[in-house]
Amino acid sequence: MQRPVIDAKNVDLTFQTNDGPVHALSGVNLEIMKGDFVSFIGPSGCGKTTFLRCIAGLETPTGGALTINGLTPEEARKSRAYGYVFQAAGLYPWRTIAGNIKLPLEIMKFPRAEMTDRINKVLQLVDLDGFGGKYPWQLSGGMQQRASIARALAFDADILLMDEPFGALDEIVRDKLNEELLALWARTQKTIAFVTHSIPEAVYLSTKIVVMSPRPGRITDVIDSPLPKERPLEIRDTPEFIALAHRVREGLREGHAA
Amino acid sequence: MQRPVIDAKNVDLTFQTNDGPVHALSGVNLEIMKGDFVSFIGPSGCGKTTFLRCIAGLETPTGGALTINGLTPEEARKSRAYGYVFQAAGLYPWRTIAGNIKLPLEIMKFPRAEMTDRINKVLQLVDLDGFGGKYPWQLSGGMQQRASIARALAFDADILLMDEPFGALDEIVRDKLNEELLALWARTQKTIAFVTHSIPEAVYLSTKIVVMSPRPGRITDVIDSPLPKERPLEIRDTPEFIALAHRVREGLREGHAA
Amino acid sequence: MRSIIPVLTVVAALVVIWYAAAVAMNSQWTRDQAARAGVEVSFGELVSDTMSQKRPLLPAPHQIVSEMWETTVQKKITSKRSMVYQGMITLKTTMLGFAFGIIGGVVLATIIVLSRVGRLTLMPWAIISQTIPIVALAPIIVVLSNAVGAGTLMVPKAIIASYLSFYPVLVSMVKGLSSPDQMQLDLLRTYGASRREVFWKLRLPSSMPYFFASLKVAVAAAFVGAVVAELSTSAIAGLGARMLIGSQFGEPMIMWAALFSAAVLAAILIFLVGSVEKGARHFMGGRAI
Amino acid sequence: MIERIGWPVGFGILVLALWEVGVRAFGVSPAILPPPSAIWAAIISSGPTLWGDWVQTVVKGALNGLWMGTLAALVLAVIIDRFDFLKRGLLPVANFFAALPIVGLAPIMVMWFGFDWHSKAAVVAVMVFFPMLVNILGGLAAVDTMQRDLMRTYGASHVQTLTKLRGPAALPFLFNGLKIATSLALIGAIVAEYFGSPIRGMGFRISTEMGRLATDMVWAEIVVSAVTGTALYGIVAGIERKVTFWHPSQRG
Amino acid sequence: ADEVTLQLKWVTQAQFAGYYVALEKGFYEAADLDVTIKPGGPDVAPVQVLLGGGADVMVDWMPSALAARENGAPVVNIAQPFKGSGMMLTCLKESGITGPEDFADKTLGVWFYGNEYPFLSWMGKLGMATDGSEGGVTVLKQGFNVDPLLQKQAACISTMTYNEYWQVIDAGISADDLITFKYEDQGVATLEDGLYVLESSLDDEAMVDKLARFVSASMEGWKWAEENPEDAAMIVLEYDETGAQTESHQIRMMGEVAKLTAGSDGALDVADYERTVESLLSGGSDPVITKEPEGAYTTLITDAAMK
Ligand SMILES: Nc1ncnc2c1ncn2[C@@H]1O[C@H](COP(=O)(O)OP(=O)(O)OP(=O)(O)O)[C@@H](O)[C@H]1O
Ligand SMILES: Nc1ncnc2c1ncn2[C@@H]1O[C@H](COP(=O)(O)OP(=O)(O)OP(=O)(O)O)[C@@H](O)[C@H]1O
Ligand SMILES: Cc1ncc(C[n+]2csc(CCO)c2C)c(N)n1
Ligand SMILES: [Mg+2]
Ligand SMILES: [Mg+2]
Repeated sequence: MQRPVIDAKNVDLTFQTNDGPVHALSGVNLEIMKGDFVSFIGPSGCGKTTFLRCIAGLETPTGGALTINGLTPEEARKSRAYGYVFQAAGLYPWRTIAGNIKLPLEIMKFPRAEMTDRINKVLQLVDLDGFGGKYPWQLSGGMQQRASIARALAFDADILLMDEPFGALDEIVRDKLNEELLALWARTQKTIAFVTHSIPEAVYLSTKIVVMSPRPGRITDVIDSPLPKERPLEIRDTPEFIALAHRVREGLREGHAA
Repeated sequence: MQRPVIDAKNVDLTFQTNDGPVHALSGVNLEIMKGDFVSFIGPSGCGKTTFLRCIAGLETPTGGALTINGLTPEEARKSRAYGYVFQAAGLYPWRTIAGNIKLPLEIMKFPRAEMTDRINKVLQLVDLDGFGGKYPWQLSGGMQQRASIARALAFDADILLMDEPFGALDEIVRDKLNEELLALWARTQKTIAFVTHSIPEAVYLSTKIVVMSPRPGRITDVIDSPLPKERPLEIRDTPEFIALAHRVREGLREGHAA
Repeated sequence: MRSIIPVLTVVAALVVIWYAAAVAMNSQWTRDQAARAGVEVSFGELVSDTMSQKRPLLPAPHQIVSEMWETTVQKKITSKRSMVYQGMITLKTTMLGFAFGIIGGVVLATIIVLSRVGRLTLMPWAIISQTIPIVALAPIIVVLSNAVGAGTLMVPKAIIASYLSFYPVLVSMVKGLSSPDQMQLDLLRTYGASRREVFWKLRLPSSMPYFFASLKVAVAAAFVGAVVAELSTSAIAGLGARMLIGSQFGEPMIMWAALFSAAVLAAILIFLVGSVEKGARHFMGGRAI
Repeated sequence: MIERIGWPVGFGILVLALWEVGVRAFGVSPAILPPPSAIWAAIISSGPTLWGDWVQTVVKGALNGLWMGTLAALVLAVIIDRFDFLKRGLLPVANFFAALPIVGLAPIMVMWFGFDWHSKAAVVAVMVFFPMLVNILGGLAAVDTMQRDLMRTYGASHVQTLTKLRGPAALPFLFNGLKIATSLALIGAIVAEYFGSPIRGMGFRISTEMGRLATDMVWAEIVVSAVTGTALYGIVAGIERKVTFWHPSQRG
Repeated sequence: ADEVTLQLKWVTQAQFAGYYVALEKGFYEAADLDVTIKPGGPDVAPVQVLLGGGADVMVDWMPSALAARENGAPVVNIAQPFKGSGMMLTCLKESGITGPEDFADKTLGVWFYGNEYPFLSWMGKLGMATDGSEGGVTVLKQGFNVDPLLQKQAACISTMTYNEYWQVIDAGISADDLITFKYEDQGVATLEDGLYVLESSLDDEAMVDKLARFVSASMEGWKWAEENPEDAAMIVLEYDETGAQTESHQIRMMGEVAKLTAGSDGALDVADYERTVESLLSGGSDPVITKEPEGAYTTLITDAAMK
């Protein structure tokens, strides 16, 4: 059998704050395989962001074991395993779009010629060719978000971590980006961990949906999606989709009541 | 036949900007009857906010006629016809919840005794009794949003204008507030104009859904909802609901493509 | 608390550097003196002499400390020789200038925010006002206050102090009074609120965090203004005057001690104003903003 | 644009007119307050003197001090920022020194560095050092966690984070500090001349001309100082607009 | 009692002992005067204070008073308690200076603010340029202390016999290591601390009477101070608001000042006045005053004061 790319065993994370300890994660067990598209959904404060940060080695669990391809998260980070996309696009306003995408390439010391290649490739990938010379504030929110995805894709990380990347966008733009993200994932076969607040989004995108619940932050349900890999937008009006969404909603509501 | 509360006839609004004129609204015709719950939906920049601001007399149309109960929007505003709820709760952090609700009452010079009465009444209405003495940041996002609705209700305006009031909340909290808003509307029989980005929200809440499209901002579809007035949350899994949502989505997609 | 050890380390390092510098900088004089007297000095004598000169280029820290000790703890605070007494005089000037500065800054900011013409006219001049060297204006302010009969030196000194302290208040208050966003302003418009109500109920309360944040800068500026005023206009009393007299009468220790007392006083002032700011924040709804 | 120039200039002219008329109407002695016309006459007739003073005070004293103080603050800020221990230890100490009324150092600096422009530059350097340090450190800390975490996910080194993220992000703060520093520099250079100077310089002129009651000349120097200060401010603001064009405050 | 405000030229020190003594010992009170003494400072031009109405009488040096007069400030000398001049140039012997001719190419510290005029006229007489050119002297505007000499930034600095000279000595440089040039000896002495009022004060008879009483009481103070230098110094110390002055220094200053006031009964010696004017008029290329002043002094007050 295949080894999981991300392997969390009984992960705990407790923050020490002035008001006492906050149990952001408690007993989290999860295996994510290569090529999985995993969505995390749950009420605010249930630890979705925290778990993603643990995977990326930005936060260190206080208990349990977390390995990425058998490495520690820090080691994986140093070996450029991650592309991280944050909720806000977080582009640097003093760099053009191309300059923003170039940033990780500079840091990772790619050869100059390759940089231009890669930038053009990912700009095309996210449908932004021609916008490389613009500054972030000259683009709409949706375009900025695509640029930030391009930035995360530019250096070909194996694992894409996305923390509510489309939270700030309107539904139509979101639908479009969802479609494109699926296509991209199909093409590149990356492993994606994706945080969202939207049930349809989670159901539409994922091969695996992780429902979380707060106080303490934990996983309450892991749903493997029966939907086919090929997903036109219309799939959202099918009974399978609606049933799946219903199950997620119920799981969420329980978490909220708790 | 009944006279419309809000009556827009061929309303135009053009902003003069440095980059030339922006046609935020163009030839908008709409009649809203007393007790209607009207949702506005459409891609970013299609003029939803602008139209709401015109109704409230915060913006003056550059063409066409807009009357509120036969008055101009300015006159209607002076006669306290509007309760306006913004996307962010926008509570004043230096006032308690009760103090925030008192604000419009102070400005409208209600008698002191009546103020306390009204504050208690609306706090109860939005299920926040006991929280009057708290400061905004001591409340969760959902509670803050309810407080801001209470503030808009306190002086008993006939027309409630709500501009993406739940945009910043997570889905579960949003569901809950949607339910409560419907109940409130049923109880008070106010006329409500409601801007949203969420198709399910628009379909779930409204008696009338207005689909808009940008460049120039205009109305592309007005859908009268066949759903009954009584709407449990589960209604969202019914075929009528899904069909309606589908129609709205199609309308939206056209607007986006344009 | 976390920073106690690093601070102590840094202070200790500074003291060591200071001593070394004192030896290096003061030794020239010692050697010159020896040459004038035609004697040789050993290294030990050199070092001990550089630590105890009457007019050192750079006094050793313990010399300053002992001078400060003598003039604060060992003198009655009612004595003119007490640094505490002189400090109180400077403090009074500072507080008066601070008060003038706050009033001036707030009033000007209000005009600037409420009127477009006010903003266009006054703001550039407020910036220009800060490029005028206050020392050049000091005698004019003294003479003019004399001429209008506000003869006590306290008033012109306070005016000089306020000239420096009004500016940070002005800048922050302009920011603060214009900090309400369109949405907050529109909310009040939907209530049909008047401009006056918008000012009292929205602009003024929104500006408070900015106001309190500016106070620390303003009080420091007022203090500098007070010292400069004392240094240049009167030489009668206060820490600034003491620095001048120390310098003029070849008593650099007095000057150094006055300088350090001034720093201590400034630190206290900033701490106090910081506490006021904290208290005010609490009163305004605590954690907000 | 016309309004943005017209109103302040109009206001200035109004004040000057009132001043001229007031001084004449009340018969104020020119030894106390000269009329603007006399100040203008002094500016016209003393061009070479004013120029010499300007070079001495602004070019040699203020500008030299300004770049030295700024550079020192920049270097120290980057060092302090690297070592958390230093940051925690040095910052409170720096704040204490920042509270010192630096002008009090002027006589000491004259004693150390001589009466020519070196001592003036030293006073200026010390005066601008602390506001610059505080601003730069504030700027370096101003990046949000998300941006910093982004760099961490790239496995970026400290230097890379500094040059690619925190440096650019600190620029608006740096310029803010520079705006304060330019006016401090002028004032510092002028004040320091009161404590010993060669026989030229704006501070020298102001104090000696005041002594011989040539107040028109004093005001001429004040005008030069204000114009210089405003121009420096304008230059800094202009460079800021060019360099931090991306900052929301510059996009208007 | 009639009110009189006196503006000093500099900070409270024994240089002004006579006035403080008259105040402390009740000489003013006895003359039915209520006197306020305002100390000066680096930024205070006494003439300006007078013009602004902040004082009735000022202590000033004649060169700056005459210069102010030529600049349109109508000040008049009404009394001259200082007969002699205490100004001198103090040089380090090690700089190689033995006489005025050695000043060439040296740096000399000079007080400005009205005190530079006698120096400039001296250099004019010596034919030395003061603009720093070859063969001339480099002038340094001396601050408030004697550091330039101690730090060897200047070969010579301006000192007063009663003040700065002793600071140099106190700093540890022995008199043998110094060489001094008194302005008196160089024939460029000008009249120092005199009492001046605005012309308009003299038009008012009551004012004239008041001033006469003031001058007479002040001179009484000066004579007392000359006889009791130690007590006078203690009185000065009493009035020093900064509390930074030292006893020994003030006593010594009083002793030196007494030598300068000794020859004066308050009345201006017209010969001294003319010598001062001549010296100022002859100030080389840039004379301090350009024409013979008129009405710059009056003996009206001292005549009345001495009955
Ligand atoms: N650095 C920190 N220090 C202390 N507590 C923290 C910290 N980061 C997060 N927390 C707490 O940990 C819990 C989980 O936070 P997390 O941000 O992971 O939630 P989330 O599921 O991402 O919520 P949201 O949907 O609002 O983004 C919360 O209670 C939060 O307050
Ligand atoms: N004050 C203004 N000046 C110039 N243009 C404006 C102004 N306000 C709005 N616009 C423009 O008018 C158009 C409609 O804006 P509006 O805010 O009404 O859109 P919206 O439908 O509310 O969008 P969103 O969903 O993003 O809130 C946009 O193109 C916007 O840029
Ligand atoms: C700028 C300036 N520098 C020095 C003096 C010095 N001064 C004036 S009177 C006097 C007498 C003896 O101390 C002295 C030293 C001054 N007045 N103004
Ligand atoms: Mg999160
Ligand atoms: Mg909108």
